[in-house]
Amino acid sequence: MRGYILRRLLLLIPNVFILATSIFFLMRVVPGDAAIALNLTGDGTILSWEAVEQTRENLGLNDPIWIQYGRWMGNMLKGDLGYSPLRQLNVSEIILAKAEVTFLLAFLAVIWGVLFSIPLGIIAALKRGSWIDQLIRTFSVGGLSVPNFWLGILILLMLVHWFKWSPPIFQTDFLDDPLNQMKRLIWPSVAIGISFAAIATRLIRSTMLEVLNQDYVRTARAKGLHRNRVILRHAAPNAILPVLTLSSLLFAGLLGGAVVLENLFALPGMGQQIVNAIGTRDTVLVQGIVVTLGVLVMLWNLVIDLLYVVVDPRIKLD
Amino acid sequence: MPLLEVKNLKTHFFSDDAITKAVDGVSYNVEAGETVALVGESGCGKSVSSLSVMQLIPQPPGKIVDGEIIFGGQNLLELDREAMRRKRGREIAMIFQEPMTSLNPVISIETQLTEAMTLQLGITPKEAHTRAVELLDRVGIPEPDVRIKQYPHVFSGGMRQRVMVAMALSCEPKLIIADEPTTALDVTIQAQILDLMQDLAKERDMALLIITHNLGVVARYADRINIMYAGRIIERGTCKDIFADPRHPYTLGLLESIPRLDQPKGSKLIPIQGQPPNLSDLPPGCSFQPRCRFAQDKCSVEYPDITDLRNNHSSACWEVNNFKAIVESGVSK
Amino acid sequence: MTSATPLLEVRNLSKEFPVGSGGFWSRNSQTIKAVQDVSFSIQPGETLGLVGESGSGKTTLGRSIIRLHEPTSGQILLDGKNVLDLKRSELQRVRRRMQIIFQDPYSSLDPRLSAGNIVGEGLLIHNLTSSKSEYRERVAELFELVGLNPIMMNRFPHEFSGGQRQRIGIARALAVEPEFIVCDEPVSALDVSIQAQIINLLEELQEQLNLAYLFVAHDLSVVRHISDRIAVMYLGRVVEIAEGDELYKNPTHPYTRALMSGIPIPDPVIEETRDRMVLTGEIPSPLNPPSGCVFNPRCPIADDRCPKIVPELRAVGDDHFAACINADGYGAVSANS
Amino acid sequence: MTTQPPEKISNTLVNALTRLSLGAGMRRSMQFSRRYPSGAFGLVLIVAVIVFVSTAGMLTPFESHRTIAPKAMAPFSRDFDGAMMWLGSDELGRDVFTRLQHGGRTSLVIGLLAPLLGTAMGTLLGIASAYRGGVVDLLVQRLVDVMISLPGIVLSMAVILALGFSLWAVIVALSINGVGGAARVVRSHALSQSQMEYVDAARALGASDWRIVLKHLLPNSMAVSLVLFTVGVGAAIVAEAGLSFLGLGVQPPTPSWGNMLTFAQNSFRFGPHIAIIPGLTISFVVLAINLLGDTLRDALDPHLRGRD
Repeated sequence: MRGYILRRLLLLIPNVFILATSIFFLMRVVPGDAAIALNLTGDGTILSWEAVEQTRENLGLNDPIWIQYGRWMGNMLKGDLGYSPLRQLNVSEIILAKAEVTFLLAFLAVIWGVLFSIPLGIIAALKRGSWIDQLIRTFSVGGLSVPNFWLGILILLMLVHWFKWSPPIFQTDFLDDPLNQMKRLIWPSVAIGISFAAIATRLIRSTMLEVLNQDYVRTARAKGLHRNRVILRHAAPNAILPVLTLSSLLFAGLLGGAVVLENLFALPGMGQQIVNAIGTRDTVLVQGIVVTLGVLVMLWNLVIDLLYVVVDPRIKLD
Repeated sequence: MPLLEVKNLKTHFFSDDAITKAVDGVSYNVEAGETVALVGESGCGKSVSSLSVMQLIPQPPGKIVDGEIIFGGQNLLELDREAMRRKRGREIAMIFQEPMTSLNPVISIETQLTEAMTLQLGITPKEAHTRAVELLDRVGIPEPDVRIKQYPHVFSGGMRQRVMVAMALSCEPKLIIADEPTTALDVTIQAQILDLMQDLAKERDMALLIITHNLGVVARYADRINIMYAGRIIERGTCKDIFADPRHPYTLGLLESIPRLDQPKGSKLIPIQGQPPNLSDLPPGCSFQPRCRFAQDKCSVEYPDITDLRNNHSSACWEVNNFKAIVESGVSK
Repeated sequence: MTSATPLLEVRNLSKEFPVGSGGFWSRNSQTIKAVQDVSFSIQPGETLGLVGESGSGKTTLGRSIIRLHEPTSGQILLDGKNVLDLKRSELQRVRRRMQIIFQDPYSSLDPRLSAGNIVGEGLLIHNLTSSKSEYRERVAELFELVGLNPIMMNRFPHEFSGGQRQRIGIARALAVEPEFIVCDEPVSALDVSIQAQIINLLEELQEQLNLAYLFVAHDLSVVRHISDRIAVMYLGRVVEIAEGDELYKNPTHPYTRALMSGIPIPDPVIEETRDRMVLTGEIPSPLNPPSGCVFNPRCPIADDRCPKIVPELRAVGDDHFAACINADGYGAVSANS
Repeated sequence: MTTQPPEKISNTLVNALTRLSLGAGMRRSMQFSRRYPSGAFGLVLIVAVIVFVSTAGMLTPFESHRTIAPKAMAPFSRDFDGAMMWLGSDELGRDVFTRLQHGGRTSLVIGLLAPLLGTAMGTLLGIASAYRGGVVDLLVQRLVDVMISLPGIVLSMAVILALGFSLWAVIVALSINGVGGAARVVRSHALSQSQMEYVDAARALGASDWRIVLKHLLPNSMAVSLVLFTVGVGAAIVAEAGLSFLGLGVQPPTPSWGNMLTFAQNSFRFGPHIAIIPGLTISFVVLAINLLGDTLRDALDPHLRGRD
């Protein structure tokens, strides 16, 4: 198992390398740079071109692009994602402080999705064709079609406008005060998780229908087992397994949802940072966040694969 | 009194556009301890008729619309769901065609083998475990105490079918229904499994109902045969009678159209022309009539009743009695 | 063997498949030795039956011969010329002479092409017709040749039954006028009553067009019915090869005997009196075949030499070869036991 | 006169009437809607939306970017000149109905072009990857791995940042979102297709690689690509809205459904209709497309057929 994990981690290296290289060169195309932004006066005019040029020289922006690339990649090997001159902070520090919220939002979205979809999907399959099935299917098509940020707006509207709810002030670490943190994250993560729940419900419903037609379910019935045991012990585990794969396919999308919803709910995560960074052309920070998000998704996929090894006896390492 | 008596069973499948009469008035019986075969091509309703006995057809779209299934003096169709559940596995067990998909991939062999015993026989898990190991040993699985802990995917097709046989035996049923039990297996493994099933049935005085399309298997293992075509039984009799003296053109056609190991190259096969009918759109009269070499006007008007000849040999053909003469005179369409 | 140059001769053909991902970091890369050192020949107009259970390599062998798989080593001689040495353009021409018919009547026809276009594809590829009307005429002829109504040319595969689809597959192969056809389990997916129709069709076509067949199947009864000679394969090797009647009457390799005895004959009177020989054990994985004679772990007459020696095919009768070191003494051993 | 049972007469009558009044095309669409009611519903909704956006400027006397009323007037209020504003005014006092029509044009153009580009690129990559194998496959696979490990919206943000904030930048950025997924799905589909015996048969007949790809693999992958495209349309409309909502998509004054929501987060200070109307519109359009996409998948994918 340990060898397998190590090998999988090694396999991440080329992917991270391609990702980092692509985003680095993409960001070189961006018109304007941090040196200009640093030398703006209050009304948005450039202080002086000499000063800009001086700043460029100081930041190493005048070096040949390969040198800049080499420097950034070299630093990344040390876990250093570069320096944001606009914020005067190390990108790694910024991200370390902000990654938790973004990850937690996406993670909670998966949790809500799983909690919703398993019972709904199974019930829909068992009651196929009934009004309950119709209702659940309507929910799942609808849930897929509603943009998560709009759902977030609606939730905010209802909570703040009609129920006079105010979000708790965010200032603690998750571990210090999980309850406060949860209160803050619960609604945005629900808004993100709805789409996952909708897709997972459909998936579970259709796999459950398929599984119910499988030979081994017939075998279980032929043994004279009780209906509940047939459904819960023989059919359901096989129908639920694919949700793991789904969570790894959709995790990137859920992180994307978190990025948007952070901006709506004013949560200090990577989403807020990247929108700010784009607004100020802080390309180093954009690079850092993009790479971090990619690595998060790749690690999540690894975790899911490992989980499969644990829950599905058919999957062996190698 | 026979152990199992199926009387005029009709199982139909309903869809928006059509009614598929998968089983349409089938009667047969199985005496205690004997081996009976239900023979036919794919789609003739033989599997549905056996699943109907167990009441395992998917409902809907399937429905048993008529008939009686009398097992040990009781009409199974009149039992409530709970009572029927208690019969399954305990008194009638079943073995299916696809050993690769008939076992649950995420549950250990041990659980799958013992769960019925603890439930149906009311024994403790520990006793069930001991019995399961004995059973695996009996069906020829090496190192049963080790392999019982494993999951189905590490077993080969033949080994899984042995596990299925062990599972079917576990509650000592009076009847085992085997639906194409060896079709998915290799020839040398087929022989192993069928011999094993036959030995075990003799040893424990169980009746065996084999559903198959393979006439060779029937000739080797069955005492009595029922031949099905398009949802009905068209001929039945003892194994020897059917092979030596077929009285239905379909039976004759089957025997003439299969290549035999003991016949040299060049021996002529006489195929049955056309193809099996669509069960939701049967031809008028006798279902076999459009493909029958000897069909007459009468055949496309009315379905012939199944008629007894002698020694429980019966056939559903208008010409049962002078069948031989017709075949010899070579009348053809 | 008999007569002049055979149409097709296979010499020491082997085919290995790598298993596993094959990417870097994947340890213990293994190979499946699907076909090992197989040799035989086929005369024009002759049928060689190739029989074996799953994992015997019979399908791989058939496909390697027409180069759907690239053989690992060995020679395939068509009219004495090694097909494996051919350049791409020359291979094209040879492709016309060797065709294949598949087992699965569903996946072997492109669902998006009409039956007529499926049958006519070979005509287009090899420019065998000069005009649109000649093309249609030729396709219609091929339809009639395999017993299909040319009216059905514009229908799509899903509108045909399994037997009819198999006829379309046969017509497709015949379109390029081959001399040799690999029949890869052509009837095993069909219903009992349809099988005979296709077998008879194949026999009629052979007579009419002087075709040579390599008839690959797992069902020895079918193979015996259609073949002049029969090769029996087990775990990638040919263990016995002989003329059909000879093989049936004097099976020499213990595996051949077991295979035959495993096949029930549809006649209860014969079945009652037949000698039975039921093998123990399972077919080993081709990933990890037994050493020496591949059959030795299941063989009732194996002795301590068998795990060490790989037996060669050698003559045991008239045009009858078997790969078993105990083949001669078989009668004596089985009489003792 | 011969007598006929009444239901038979009525059936004949109905049949004759159907034939006379509806014609063959109509009958086929009737069949379609009976078989796939939700797909038909989606189709009707989509047609309605297309009519809605193509009548922009015809139904209202307003211009999309001109302030004509006080801020955030409720639906059915009147502008300065007393003209009726069916859906009220927005946070800058512009007519919401007019903006919805004009914004729909932008959103639909993006919603169609982006997935068209993306699916086409993905399909080509996928087929090339599946059929060429080897190094091409390995490279494409790695690239796809990387693409799908990034949240689409973040990838789009980065691309837009690089290309500048124009309509075309948005389209290109959103098209890239679909490439990875499409390439992966088409690749696996084409792989399974190329293992089908009909491909072997073509090879045995001597068909060239090009012939196999063009005549067999591509036509058999089109159904998959079509389904991917429909799914992509919905996704692109939502993604455009998300980007615009963050101020990174279509830039004012060009209206889009997304940027109509930019200030919606503060709309509880103004009026909820500013947030609800464009969001509801997006949801309905995406719902319609999803329903149609589902139906297409059912109708085109034989594996899913009959499973609903």
